[in-house]
Amino acid sequence: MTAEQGVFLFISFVILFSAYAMVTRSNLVHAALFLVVTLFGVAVVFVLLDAGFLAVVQVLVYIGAIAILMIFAVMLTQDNAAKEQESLNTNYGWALLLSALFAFALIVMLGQWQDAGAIAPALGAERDTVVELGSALVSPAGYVIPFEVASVLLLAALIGALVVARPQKKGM
Amino acid sequence: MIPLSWYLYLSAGLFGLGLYAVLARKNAIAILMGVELMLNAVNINIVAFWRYLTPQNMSGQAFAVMVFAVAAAEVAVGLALVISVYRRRKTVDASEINLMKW
Amino acid sequence: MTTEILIWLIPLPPLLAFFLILLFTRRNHALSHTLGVGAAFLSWLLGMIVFLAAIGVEHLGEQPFTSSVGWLPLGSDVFSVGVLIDPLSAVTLFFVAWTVLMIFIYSIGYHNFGQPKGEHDVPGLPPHGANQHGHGVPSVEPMYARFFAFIALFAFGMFTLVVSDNLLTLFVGWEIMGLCSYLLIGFWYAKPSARAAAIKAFITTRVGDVFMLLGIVALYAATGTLNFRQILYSPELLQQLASTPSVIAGLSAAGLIGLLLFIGAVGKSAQWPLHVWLPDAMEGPTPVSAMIHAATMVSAGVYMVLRMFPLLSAGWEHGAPLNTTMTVMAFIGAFTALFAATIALTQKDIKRVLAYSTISQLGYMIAALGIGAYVAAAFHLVTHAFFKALLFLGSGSVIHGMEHGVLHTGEHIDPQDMFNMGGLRNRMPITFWTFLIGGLSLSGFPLITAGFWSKDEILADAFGNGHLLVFITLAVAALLTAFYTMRQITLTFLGAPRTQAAEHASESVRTMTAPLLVLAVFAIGAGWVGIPEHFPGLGGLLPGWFHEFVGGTLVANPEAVAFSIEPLLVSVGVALGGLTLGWLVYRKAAEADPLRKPLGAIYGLLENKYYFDELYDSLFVQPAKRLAEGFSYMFLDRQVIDGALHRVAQAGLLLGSIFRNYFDAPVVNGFGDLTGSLTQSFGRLLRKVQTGQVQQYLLFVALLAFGGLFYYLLSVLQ
Amino acid sequence: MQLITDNILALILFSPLLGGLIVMLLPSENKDLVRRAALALSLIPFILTLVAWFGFNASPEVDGFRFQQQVAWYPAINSSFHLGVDGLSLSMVLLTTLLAPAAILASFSVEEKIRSYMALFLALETGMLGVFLSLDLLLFFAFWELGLVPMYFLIDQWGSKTGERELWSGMKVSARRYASFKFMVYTMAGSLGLLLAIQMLGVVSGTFDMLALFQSWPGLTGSLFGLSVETVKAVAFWAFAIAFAIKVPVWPFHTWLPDAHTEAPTAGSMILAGVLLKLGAYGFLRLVLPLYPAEAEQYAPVLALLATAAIIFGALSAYGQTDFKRLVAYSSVNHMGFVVLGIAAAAFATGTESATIALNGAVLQMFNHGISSAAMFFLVGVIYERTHTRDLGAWGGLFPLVPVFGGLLIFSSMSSLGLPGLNGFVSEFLVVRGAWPIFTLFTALSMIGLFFTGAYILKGIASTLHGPLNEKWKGHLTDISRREVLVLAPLLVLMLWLGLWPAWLLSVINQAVVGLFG
Amino acid sequence: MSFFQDPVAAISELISNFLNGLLPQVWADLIMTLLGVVVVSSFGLIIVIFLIWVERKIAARFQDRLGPNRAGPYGLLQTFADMVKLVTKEDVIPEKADRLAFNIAPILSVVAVLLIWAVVPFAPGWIGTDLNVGVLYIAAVGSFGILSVLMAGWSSNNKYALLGAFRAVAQLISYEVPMLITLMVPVLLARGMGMMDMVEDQALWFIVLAPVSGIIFLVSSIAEIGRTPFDLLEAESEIVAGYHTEYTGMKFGMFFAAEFLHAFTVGVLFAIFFLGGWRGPGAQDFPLLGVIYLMLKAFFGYFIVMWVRSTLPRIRIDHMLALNWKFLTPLSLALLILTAIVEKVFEGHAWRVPALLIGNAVILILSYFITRAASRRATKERVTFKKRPMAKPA
Repeated sequence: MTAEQGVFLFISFVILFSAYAMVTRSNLVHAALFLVVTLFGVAVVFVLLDAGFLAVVQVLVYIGAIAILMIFAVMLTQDNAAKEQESLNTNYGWALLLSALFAFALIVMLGQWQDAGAIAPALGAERDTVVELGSALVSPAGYVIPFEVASVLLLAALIGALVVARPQKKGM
Repeated sequence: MIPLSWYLYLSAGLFGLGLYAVLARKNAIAILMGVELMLNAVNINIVAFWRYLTPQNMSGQAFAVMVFAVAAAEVAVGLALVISVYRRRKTVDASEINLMKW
Repeated sequence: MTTEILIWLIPLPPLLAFFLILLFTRRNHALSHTLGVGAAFLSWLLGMIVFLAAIGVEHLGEQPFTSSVGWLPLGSDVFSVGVLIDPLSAVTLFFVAWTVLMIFIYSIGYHNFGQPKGEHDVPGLPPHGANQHGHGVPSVEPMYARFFAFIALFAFGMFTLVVSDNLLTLFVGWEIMGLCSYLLIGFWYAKPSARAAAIKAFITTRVGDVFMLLGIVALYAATGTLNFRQILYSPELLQQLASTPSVIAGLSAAGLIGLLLFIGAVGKSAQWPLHVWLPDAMEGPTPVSAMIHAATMVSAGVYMVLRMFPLLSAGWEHGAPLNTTMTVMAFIGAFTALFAATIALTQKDIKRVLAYSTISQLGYMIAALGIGAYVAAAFHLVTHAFFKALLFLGSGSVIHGMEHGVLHTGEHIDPQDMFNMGGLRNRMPITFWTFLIGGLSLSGFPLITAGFWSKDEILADAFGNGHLLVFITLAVAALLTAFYTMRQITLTFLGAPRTQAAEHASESVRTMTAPLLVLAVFAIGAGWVGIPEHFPGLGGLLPGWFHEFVGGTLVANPEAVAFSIEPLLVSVGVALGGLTLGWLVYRKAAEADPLRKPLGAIYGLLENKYYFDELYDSLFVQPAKRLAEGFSYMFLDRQVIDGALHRVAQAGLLLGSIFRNYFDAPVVNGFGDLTGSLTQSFGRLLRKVQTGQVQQYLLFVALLAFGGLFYYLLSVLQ
Repeated sequence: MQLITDNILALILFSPLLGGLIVMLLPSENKDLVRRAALALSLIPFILTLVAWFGFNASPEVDGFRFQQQVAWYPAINSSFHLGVDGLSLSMVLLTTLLAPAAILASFSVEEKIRSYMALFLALETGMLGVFLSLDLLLFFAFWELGLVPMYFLIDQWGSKTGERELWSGMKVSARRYASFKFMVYTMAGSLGLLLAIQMLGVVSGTFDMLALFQSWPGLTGSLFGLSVETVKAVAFWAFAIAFAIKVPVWPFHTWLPDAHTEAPTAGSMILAGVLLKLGAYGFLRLVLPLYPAEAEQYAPVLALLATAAIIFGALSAYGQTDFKRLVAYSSVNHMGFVVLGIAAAAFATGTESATIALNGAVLQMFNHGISSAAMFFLVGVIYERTHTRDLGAWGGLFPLVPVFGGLLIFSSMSSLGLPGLNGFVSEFLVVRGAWPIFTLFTALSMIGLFFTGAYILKGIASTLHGPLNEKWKGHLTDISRREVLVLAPLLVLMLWLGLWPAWLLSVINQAVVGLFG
Repeated sequence: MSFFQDPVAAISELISNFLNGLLPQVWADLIMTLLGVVVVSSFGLIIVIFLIWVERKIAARFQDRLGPNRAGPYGLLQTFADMVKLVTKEDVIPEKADRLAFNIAPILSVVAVLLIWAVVPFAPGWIGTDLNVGVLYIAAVGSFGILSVLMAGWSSNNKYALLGAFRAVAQLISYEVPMLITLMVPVLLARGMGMMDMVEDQALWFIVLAPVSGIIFLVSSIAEIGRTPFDLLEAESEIVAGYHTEYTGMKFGMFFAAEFLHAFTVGVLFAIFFLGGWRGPGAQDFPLLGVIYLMLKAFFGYFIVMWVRSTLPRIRIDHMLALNWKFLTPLSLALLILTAIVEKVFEGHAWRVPALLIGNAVILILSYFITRAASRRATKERVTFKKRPMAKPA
């Protein structure tokens, strides 16, 4: 049990716990806050996976933008912050069953898988993954097309969001 | 050293939780949160596989970045929808929004 | 080398003037004519310098001034153009420079510079005259500046043609002059007659030009060069050309080329049968007529023939029977000389008479060349240029004076009709004396006038080389020439005024008379340089200098024909005879032409120029029009070709409609509709699944996914 | 810097298209903005072309194509995006990029749907440039077709509003619809054969790359598809030849031209006459001669005959017109006839000096005709805009009203008449010189055409400017405007310049001619 | 290396040797890290105490006052007095408040700022951790600040607080956009996101290469910290005190400290990104000098912030947003594009610097004209109010 493993176990516990809390809490703002915690945990996981860039981006995008938006939306769509309400729909039983089975099945599958216990190969110390990632994203040999597509997607989403959410005027 | 499977277990759990949220929660925003969870689970998987199996090329991270983009877009549009729905119907309860049926 | 540079520079000033006037000084009369005359003067100066340098050189024929630059890179080699001054071009340059300068100066006065603007003057019509304190005075030309621009361009063309060392640039100048003649003849473009005349001139000359182009091309193809020196001064090349047969049977390559080129000259120099444009060209202002007829354009044709003479006469040596080309030339030349002279007898218009005389004089030259009298032709070219220019300018001055009278008295008569004149000698003495000199020179008044010497030499050549037919024809022509010249002088200047206008005609301004004087000097003196050295008495003065000089142009300097008395007598006789006859006939002429009665029907024929215009109109113009509109466009394009296309289109449409109605509609669409309806009914059944609950749908999806997963799992577990 | 000079051709090729897109993005109500933008954008390819021009090494020793660029485009069938220029194409490119801005400036007077007009125009430019630049048959064809579409719309949408054309049995269509349709379908029909032939070539030799084909195809022997190669080649040759002949157009295929030119908007006619016709001739030079030397030689007399017919009948029909624009249109038939004559002559006697001269002449004639006919069409457009008629009878004596216009008209008429000292003469002279020893009879006959050229030109001038003034125009006629002069200025300068000093252009052309056919 | 040359390194070396002596590797490293964290963060916090005094003094001077001058020499101890007051105050929590969020928020706000300091390069070798994505990191942790604001505003269950939070979030999120984009410019110029390379590449200060970006960065970060003229999140006249209306005592103190620290941090970042960080004569050999240079430059930036604050009035919220979305963002985008292109085209070219400068100038001028045109149109469209009747003397 190395320090790393300890950190991992701790973090994954945090993640799972807060995720659980997020799912179960009926107070949406709390749920959102727990979501933030989860996301942060995931960022830490990324760090453990030597993906510092991703970790930072995770924080930037998810916490900095998505989570905030969520909370915002919650605040906008809820008349009273503290209102308690029935948070689950009718067929939550099925949902529970399904998702539980699903997770279980996945886990079993992983159990079946031989080299699931693989150990991470050493990442060359001199490698600067950020630079590599950058060049990979914009080199024609790499992922420039998906990259551009993603950017277009974002643009579309931006405009779409504007159009959808703007207050309806006459003649629109 | 952490074996790969741990990460996968973690993401499996996360995914399950997300799935549950998506399926069971009433509130549309909560559903979106669930989706975010699932996406994160996926991302963990992707990055883990990258780190453990193909660290030499950056495909894993590139994919993760794409997932970020998708997530951001999804949330933006999703929330916009939620807001506009709320404007018209004064509710964000997914089970009450059922006009599109026979 | 410096001389060469000067030669390059000669044509440029007029071109510069052309652009400057058109672009900048259109509005300003004084500036415009200053530019124009200044340019002409510059060219004149350069020309004179070059000329003096040229006559200073021993054997200029062997080593002329030339220089050239590469112009068109073609394949591996480069086609180069350049300038060349050899004796021929030197003398041509001399008279061109002088006449051009004179004409430029003359134009200032002719277009009434400094006179008031006419009330009713519009651009495109000759000025109607202005009204100044009471009675009318000439008014300034509305397009004054433009006129100078055009003649400047004209001068550019002529100079280019003269100094160019190859056929191509010669052709360039040639065509530019063609354009200018078009523009200038049509200078008063609002007059339909002028417009018609301009087009006639351009088209008619173009007939010649097209052939000439072919000739040039053929020559280029045959020799690989167009440079005069390279072609004309390599006898073996000419020999080879003369010996190789051409595409046309019985004609050597040289012959073919020569003929083609000659046709060009025929067009330009208004030889029969392409002479019709020249008389009509009188529609232009008089300086233009002078420019076109005397100095430059028509001479250009002869000049070109002179240039190409070695080629034209390829395979012919002195004394031998003429080759095809030369025969043709001799015939056409002689015929034209006579033919035109006869027409000239009956013309009323003072300028038309001169026009026809020009044609006939050019005929002289062509004929002279036809019989191989190279130097004589060149000589006549020079002298003719001077006295004909003089005559035209003189007639212009006369007309001007008459117009003055017309404006003064307000009579409605044609100021160009000689029968409206008479007795002008006291009204406008300078004009009279100069015109007289010109006339005498034209009719070859013995010993003193230039015309006498040149004409005499031609006749002598014709006689000496035994071309009697030519000799006689030319002699008769000379007689007629003298006759109608005298007729003209008598009708115009002598006797008593026939009209009010004639009485009130006034001498022209100094800018017009000065050129007359200068030209008059040449009309006399130009002849003395060419007095044959064996001529009794006068022979010693300047022993055949012209002959020596110009003859040097050819490889083999042609020796002067031996002096004999018969042609001399003949020429003196015809000259004096014609003159006296003319005076006698027209001394007391009233309104009607005294010749009308005696000649009768012939008179009408001559008056109508043998009906050539009408003939050509019905023979070529109308058919061409019909061919163009009726056949080529309406029938060929519109009916045959387009018709065929439309048939195809129709067929396509038909086919299409068949498919539409008998296949698409029933079969394809029917099938489509069927599928549609089936799907619809099926959809009705299936739509119950739609609960509208998003998460329910998700549930289904998840169930399926899970099922799949589970199945896979089992398979793994086994 | 490096970046630009390396991809100069691609930049030249696509900058107009991009320009078109940009124009489409502009606000349509702000017409001036659109116009100015379009003009500015169309100047970019011109400047780039100048860069290429001055970077071009014109010495005939180093033959072959400069500035080549090759990118895998369609690897499955070995078709690559291959660009390159030699003197031949470069001069054409210069012509195109020079005329495009002029035409766009000329169409400033267009009012309706100006934005799409400009965009189409720029797209058209790319299409034409593509034909000149591409060194790959498939690419060539693609651009060949690309050029059609915008032109179709230009004629159909912005063409002359009045005028009808009777088809058959009293069925009438508006003239511009008729013209555009005829243009489109006619050219399409021609290019069908071309496409088939191209594919055949591609299939047989396994590549579409011209340079490769030039090497392999002519020497091909044996038998194809059970036929002897000669037969196949002959068929393919005619497929090519007819496609190009329609575009040039060679005589019996020419009737689309007067219609299209007459109905097209002014700028459209400028480009049509200026560049589009050159595509056909260019096709002959670039593809037919190198690919089918043997067939070309075999059938050259036919071609020459047709060319002569084009020259004569073109001139005659032009002389027969009462519609000024149509007159100019027919003059194109006449002039392009000389191009074809030169090409035929060269094809018949490849390698001889005459052939070289003829080709030089033909290409130069293409360029000259581009300039002068564009100028002529523009001038006709100018007078048409003012008087709303093209009928020669309706004018007369306009010179005093529009002196400047008159001067310019005479000038460019003279250039198109082939007056020595202006551009037209040099090329015609070279063509005739080259063709004379090869097709003496045809050359001689073509002189008839040359003669009538003079006739119809003078007819045009005389009935427009000269003669008694038609009073009804008094006061209704304004002289040519500054903008319009600006349109003409470069063309006129070129006319004079090429007439006095053609070497600068001819040397470049000569390089290609010697390199390809020397 | 000698002690005097680099005391800090020497000391840390000493300590680590000592720890390695009596602990296993892992723990030793852990403790060392913790020590580093403590040092850096406490450095920040201590600076704050000093800052508050400076700010009050300078603001006073701007307003022609003396400022604190009672407690201690020049009122240096004033801040400590305030601290004592804050600590001893009663800590009130509204009963309807959401305790969890309410309590976390202030801590988060301080943490958010302190996290930035983890990557601040004080001097050669002196840096908490030299992330290769330092710039991104800064942006990322910035978002925690927003989060804290949001939590604070929401959890105190007070409509003014909530409004304040909304405003704050709107402003902060929107101003993050131009800030990030302009941050990319130095990144481009330095060809790296690591803070150390950033500084080391600034042989020529980036403010020279990208002046406009520098200004934009400063402006948008002023908005980020919500100083005047962007202090709408705590506009007393409109919303009592914004998101921290309900806070008292040390919790308020934390927000307060966080704000000041953030302000100064902005100065530091500005110094690092555009003024060449610790660069200066002799800094390479004597890192201590570097720290001093950095601090001086940072103070310069901070001074500008104060200057602006005490000069300009508060702007209207729509103006605030318009300025961001309609002016700063497009401008910064343009600059980014320009820089990218120029860097590519003139790579290693003598013309690089002039080209950049010219480009900046051009873009600036263009933007000026465009905005002027836009404002013209705006003024055209503006409705003109009916003229009120004026009181006339009888």
